[in-house]
Amino acid sequence: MAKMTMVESLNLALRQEMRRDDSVVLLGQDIGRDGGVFRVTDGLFGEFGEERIVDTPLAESAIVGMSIGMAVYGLRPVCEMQFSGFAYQGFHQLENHAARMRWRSQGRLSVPMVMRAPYGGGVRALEHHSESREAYWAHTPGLKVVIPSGPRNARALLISAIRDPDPVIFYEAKALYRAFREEVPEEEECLPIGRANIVRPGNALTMISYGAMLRPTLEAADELQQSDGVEAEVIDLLTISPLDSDLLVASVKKTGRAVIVHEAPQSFGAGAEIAARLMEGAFYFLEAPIERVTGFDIIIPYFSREKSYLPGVQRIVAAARRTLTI
Amino acid sequence: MAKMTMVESLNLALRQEMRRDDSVVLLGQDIGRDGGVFRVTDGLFGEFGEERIVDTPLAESAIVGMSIGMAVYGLRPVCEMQFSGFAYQGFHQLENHAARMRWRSQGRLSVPMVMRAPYGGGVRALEHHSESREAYWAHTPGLKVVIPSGPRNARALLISAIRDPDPVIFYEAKALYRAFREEVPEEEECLPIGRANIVRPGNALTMISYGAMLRPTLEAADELQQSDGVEAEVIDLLTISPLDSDLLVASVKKTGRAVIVHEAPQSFGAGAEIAARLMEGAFYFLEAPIERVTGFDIIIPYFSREKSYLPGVQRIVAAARRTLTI
Amino acid sequence: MGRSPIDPPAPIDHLSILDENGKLDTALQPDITNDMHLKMFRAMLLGRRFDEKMLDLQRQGRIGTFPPIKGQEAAQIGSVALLRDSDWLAPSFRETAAEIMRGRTMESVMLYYNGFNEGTLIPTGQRDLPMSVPVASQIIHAVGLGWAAKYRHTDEVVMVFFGDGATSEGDFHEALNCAAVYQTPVIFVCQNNQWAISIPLAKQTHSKTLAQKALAYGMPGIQVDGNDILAVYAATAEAIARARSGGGPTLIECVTYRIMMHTTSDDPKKYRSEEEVELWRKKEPLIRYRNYLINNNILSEPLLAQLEEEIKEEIRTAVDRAEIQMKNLGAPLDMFDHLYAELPPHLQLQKEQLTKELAIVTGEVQHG
Amino acid sequence: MGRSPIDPPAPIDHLSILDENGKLDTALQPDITNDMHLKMFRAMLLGRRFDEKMLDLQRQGRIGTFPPIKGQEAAQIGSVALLRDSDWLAPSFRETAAEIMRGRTMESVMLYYNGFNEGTLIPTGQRDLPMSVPVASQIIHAVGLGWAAKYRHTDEVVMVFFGDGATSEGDFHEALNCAAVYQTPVIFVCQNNQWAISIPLAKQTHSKTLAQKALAYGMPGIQVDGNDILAVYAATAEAIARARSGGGPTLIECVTYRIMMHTTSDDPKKYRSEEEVELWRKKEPLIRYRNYLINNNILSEPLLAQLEEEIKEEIRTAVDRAEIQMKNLGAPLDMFDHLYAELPPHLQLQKEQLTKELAIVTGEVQHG
Ligand SMILES: Cc1ncc(C[n+]2csc(CCOP(=O)(O)OP(=O)(O)O)c2C)c(N)n1
Ligand SMILES: Cc1ncc(C[n+]2csc(CCOP(=O)(O)OP(=O)(O)O)c2C)c(N)n1
Ligand SMILES: [Mg+2]
Ligand SMILES: [Mg+2]
Repeated sequence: MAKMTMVESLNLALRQEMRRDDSVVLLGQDIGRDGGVFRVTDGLFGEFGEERIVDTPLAESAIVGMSIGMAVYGLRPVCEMQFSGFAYQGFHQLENHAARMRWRSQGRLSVPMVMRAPYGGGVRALEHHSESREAYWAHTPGLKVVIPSGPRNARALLISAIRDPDPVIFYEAKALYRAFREEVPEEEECLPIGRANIVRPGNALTMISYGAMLRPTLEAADELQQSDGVEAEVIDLLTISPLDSDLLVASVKKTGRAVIVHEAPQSFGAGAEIAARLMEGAFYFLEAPIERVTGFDIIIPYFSREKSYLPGVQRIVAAARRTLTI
Repeated sequence: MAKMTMVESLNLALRQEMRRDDSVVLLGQDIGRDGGVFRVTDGLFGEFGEERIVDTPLAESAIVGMSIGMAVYGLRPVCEMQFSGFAYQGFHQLENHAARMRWRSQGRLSVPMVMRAPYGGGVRALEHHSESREAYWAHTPGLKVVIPSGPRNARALLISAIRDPDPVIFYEAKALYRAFREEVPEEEECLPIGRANIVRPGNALTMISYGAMLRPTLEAADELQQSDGVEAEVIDLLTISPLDSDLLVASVKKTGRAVIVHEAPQSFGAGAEIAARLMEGAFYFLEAPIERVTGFDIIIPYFSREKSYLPGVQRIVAAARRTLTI
Repeated sequence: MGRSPIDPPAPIDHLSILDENGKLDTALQPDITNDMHLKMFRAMLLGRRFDEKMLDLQRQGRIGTFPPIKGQEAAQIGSVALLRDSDWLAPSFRETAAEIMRGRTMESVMLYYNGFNEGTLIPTGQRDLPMSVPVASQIIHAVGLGWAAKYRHTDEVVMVFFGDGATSEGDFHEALNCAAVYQTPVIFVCQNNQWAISIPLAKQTHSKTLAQKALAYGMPGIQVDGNDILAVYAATAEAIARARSGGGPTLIECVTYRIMMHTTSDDPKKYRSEEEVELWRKKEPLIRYRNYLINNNILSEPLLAQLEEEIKEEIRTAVDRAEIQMKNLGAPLDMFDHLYAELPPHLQLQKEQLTKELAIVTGEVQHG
Repeated sequence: MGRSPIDPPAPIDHLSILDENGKLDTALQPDITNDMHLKMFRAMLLGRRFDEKMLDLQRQGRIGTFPPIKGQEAAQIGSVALLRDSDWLAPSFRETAAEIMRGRTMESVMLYYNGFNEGTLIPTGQRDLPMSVPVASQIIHAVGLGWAAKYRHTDEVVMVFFGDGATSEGDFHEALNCAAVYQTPVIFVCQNNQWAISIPLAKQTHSKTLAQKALAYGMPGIQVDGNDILAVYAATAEAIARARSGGGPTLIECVTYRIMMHTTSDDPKKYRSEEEVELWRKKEPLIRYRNYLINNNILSEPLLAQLEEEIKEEIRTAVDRAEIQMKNLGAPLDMFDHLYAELPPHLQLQKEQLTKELAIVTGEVQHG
């Protein structure tokens, strides 16, 4: 067991999978000698060489499209988008092909690829470097969307994503890369894709979040306990698509109240689908409107203002209190 | 007043706007001599010439990106994506620039462009020609998303879209192009973007739809009236983003029940946002879970199976009855 | 210092061996066995006759919209002829003849154009991608396949087809650039049929040839008479040999012509002249090749007649089989299959929901 | 018939007028007024000194991450020098010197790199696009601007900057292809600084030059010593003249070098050698130009000293002004402005919501 940052645990997952299986190859911009702009692939070039750690030209559609070809051939490419905000150049490759190859070929060909991409705000990054648009991929049939919330589950989920038979969009919150360390076992550890996780049991209300927003959500839960004496159940989604509806619905049937927290713009975001599922599955148990604490429906502002854009503990607590005082 | 198909009324809107304002130019694939694969621009090449009806190379990113440049310069480009399923090649241009230019330049530059795109199923079209992914654009701050439901409002909304100071995604249901004719006044007519429309008043439940799905929804409302004696209120969204929440919420406060109908995949689709808004705005008036009757979370199958994919009258009626029998 | 031209990149050749008047450049004539000649001719003939049959069926409403290939048989067959089963093919949507020569059944083609997902089923082991509708998008897949073939130290090559219009897409550029950077064994075969629906080549690009676009990538490029199967064969043979031996990718521009409409829902009269089409009809590849084979005693009139008979029969049985097959296909619930390796819970629910609805209201689902 | 090279496209020249040793090709020397010389030199010097100042500020934590331009001053100033106010500029993210010469204030630059949206404010009437971060995406906007300028029958031209890495993006390809098809008045200026973060040119493309990529579009292309302002000026003058007179677009490759890190959060030692950087330091453009001006009695040591003084002062006041400005900026509610011409209802609600929250809990919002 070593204490690792998320950058280190992701690096461990990649290293172990590459040692285990030579069909795993990495491609992306500056992932080689440079080790990636966030150092997630640091040292891998040294161990595996340019044969398997492939620096690419500056072409996102090619990175995704080549990954599709590699995957169809039988490799397990893990491509990196330098920032999720630059993945749209490859949008058509993901929607037209990665998501459809198995279906189009009637199950004979498949695309077991992973697209890793740093997403989200909070690190004073430049423009286009802080967006959170996981809903684009979640609304795309044929893709899976995974978003870890810390070093340990990031490592376990990345391994599962690499072994998954279908294309997985793997969003990594930049704000978590070096935010804290966690014990990460040396021996292999997987987490099932499609399963959410109750990280804090409670009965008063259900708080649902993922990625970088899980921590302010947990802080909010603590504050609610201390100052209001209420026990909030906090659920870490981990997989955005397919959604673990059963777990969410079960929790809300118990608590009758829900707050959903994400940093993506609110409208047509993941929170809308979660709210709709809860409403469909737990309607008769709901005692208050489901609250969505999210980014506003604007572009995340340049970093001097980003903190006011991102959901903070106080906004979450306030929303929770609104649902509780009903 | 002439009876027109939607193809004809869209053509009329383009023709009239181009006559009125020489800053209106059209660009896209095969929109010139060919008149567009659906003939929406038929005859315009003859009247306005290749100076203003611009056939483009086969390059969607360029079509959107050039439109951005033209619009910043002061023109009002209306570009056509031959099918909405091929708009993703220009996704980054829309997200990174069209949606942000005004905001980035602090209001000094703007992109008054319209991106027209045929969408949706039901016309036995080839692969990639029948998708309905309006939620991608609706989740993109800075864009507006408009979807007409018939010849008359299509014409009026397209004129508003062309005159709108901001970029508008204008989705045209292929299934409506020639489905029926409507009286369309020769004299100019506009409809405000951002306003939904009650097309059938009622008190028993609220049915919300848009585009090609409005008609089965209306048929379902009729059947409910005839066979169940129930008066459903049917709302035609017309604009997907920004959503006319007030109208929707007011209706559901009155009826207490809602069914949302669209052909896009259900999860993370427009119906989720509508349901969430209703839940937030009319929670205490809801007497039954909001029903979503939508496309399934798969790729719309090739045309031999598409009818079973698309919401039909019976599925809508069944959903309505579920909400009513509670 | 000063102003001087950079060392000019490798020249771009134009290759023509058997011209429209049957004149032959014997020196350049590739050596092809008679078996191979007949194999290729038969594939071209089958492609032509099947295309004609499809058009009939479409006119009779027995098949949906489809893109005819007439006139492009040489550009398709001459290039795939040398591929091995262990090689890969990434077709666009207009290489039906090539796909059939690679092993795709005519039934599969008919299923596809009748809107059955079964029409893109790729038999296990078959190293072809399903035809690609989004223009140019498949070009990049070929580079990924080629990269993988090289990574596995095989001598497999990948061939990808695309049209003249496709060269305007960003994907064309990114693919060729990456292929050259990684020196992947990919043969980029451009079917330059002069038109992208209603857009003529001159409005598609300002460059005199498409082959010269190879210069942007430091890649060998060649322009061939795409209606001259000997030229197509020779150029492809050269490119394949180079790719197999680690020499990297090649761009081949086959100059041909789309004699028919873009698809059966297109009307070319709106944008091009009959004269132009007539001009190209004279250059069409099938007769040119037939005459060559007859003059060289590889083909005889009786053998030709026999081939026509066989092919007619093959097509007839294929049509029958397809139409029988289709009667038993199209069960709505099948549409949930194959999206994911395992059906996730929300899709199981949706499938059950549809199952119920079908049970209740079969009526409306059928007359869809 | 036969195999023969297609008529070779126009040659791609390399242009160098004033080399790193100060050797001058007098014949090619463009005629430039002394005023213009001093204007350009001042702009280069300001660009250099401001860059150095930004680095200090960044190291002191008074500014966020930014991309230094050191070494690319000639490639930037030599090209924009001839633009008129009525012409358009579409910069990438590393043309700060050029943007300042076009009229962007240093304050605006500092605001931007301190995370203030006000940093991309474009003064009304200023015909510059805000710098573009998504690589290559701005290249297409230039084509649209040029198309519009032509549509309006003006003689305006558009200049767009992008890097060597940008040439690998599909947008580069689509933009140049469309510009050539429509013969729009666009000057494509590639700042080939040899590196795209850690990717050297050789891994970016297999073509010997970037200029030759013009051949793919039937467009004139030229490669110039980008550290030789005379060469950059001469090539741009030629391209601008052609564009103004309806002669269409040109691709100019400026061969220069990124002497500093990609951005202040990058560490070049991970991927390139000191020797390489040293080699290029010797070729850097500022001293080369200074010596030329002094040898030609256009610049004198005292005048140089005076310029340095003025510029130092300008920068100091700009920094002060920016830092004062920033104290009064950053009100959270401003972030709702300018997304749409009119704030739609749902955003009005969200703005009100935030207003309330700010009123209640100013605490947590501030220590953000
Ligand atoms: C990305 C994309 N854009 C637009 C279309 C619509 N479309 C289908 S075929 C075609 C023309 C293709 O021309 P070309 O590449 O020359 O191939 P050809 O049809 O001539 O064989 C177009 C525009 C598409 N299928 N994909
Ligand atoms: C579409 C896109 N992909 C990736 C990035 C991340 N990125 C920023 S700059 C850069 C390298 C750009 O290289 P080049 O075009 O040569 O310009 P330079 O930085 O050398 O000036 C990359 C990969 C981006 N900004 N946009
Ligand atoms: Mg073509
Ligand atoms: Mg560079």
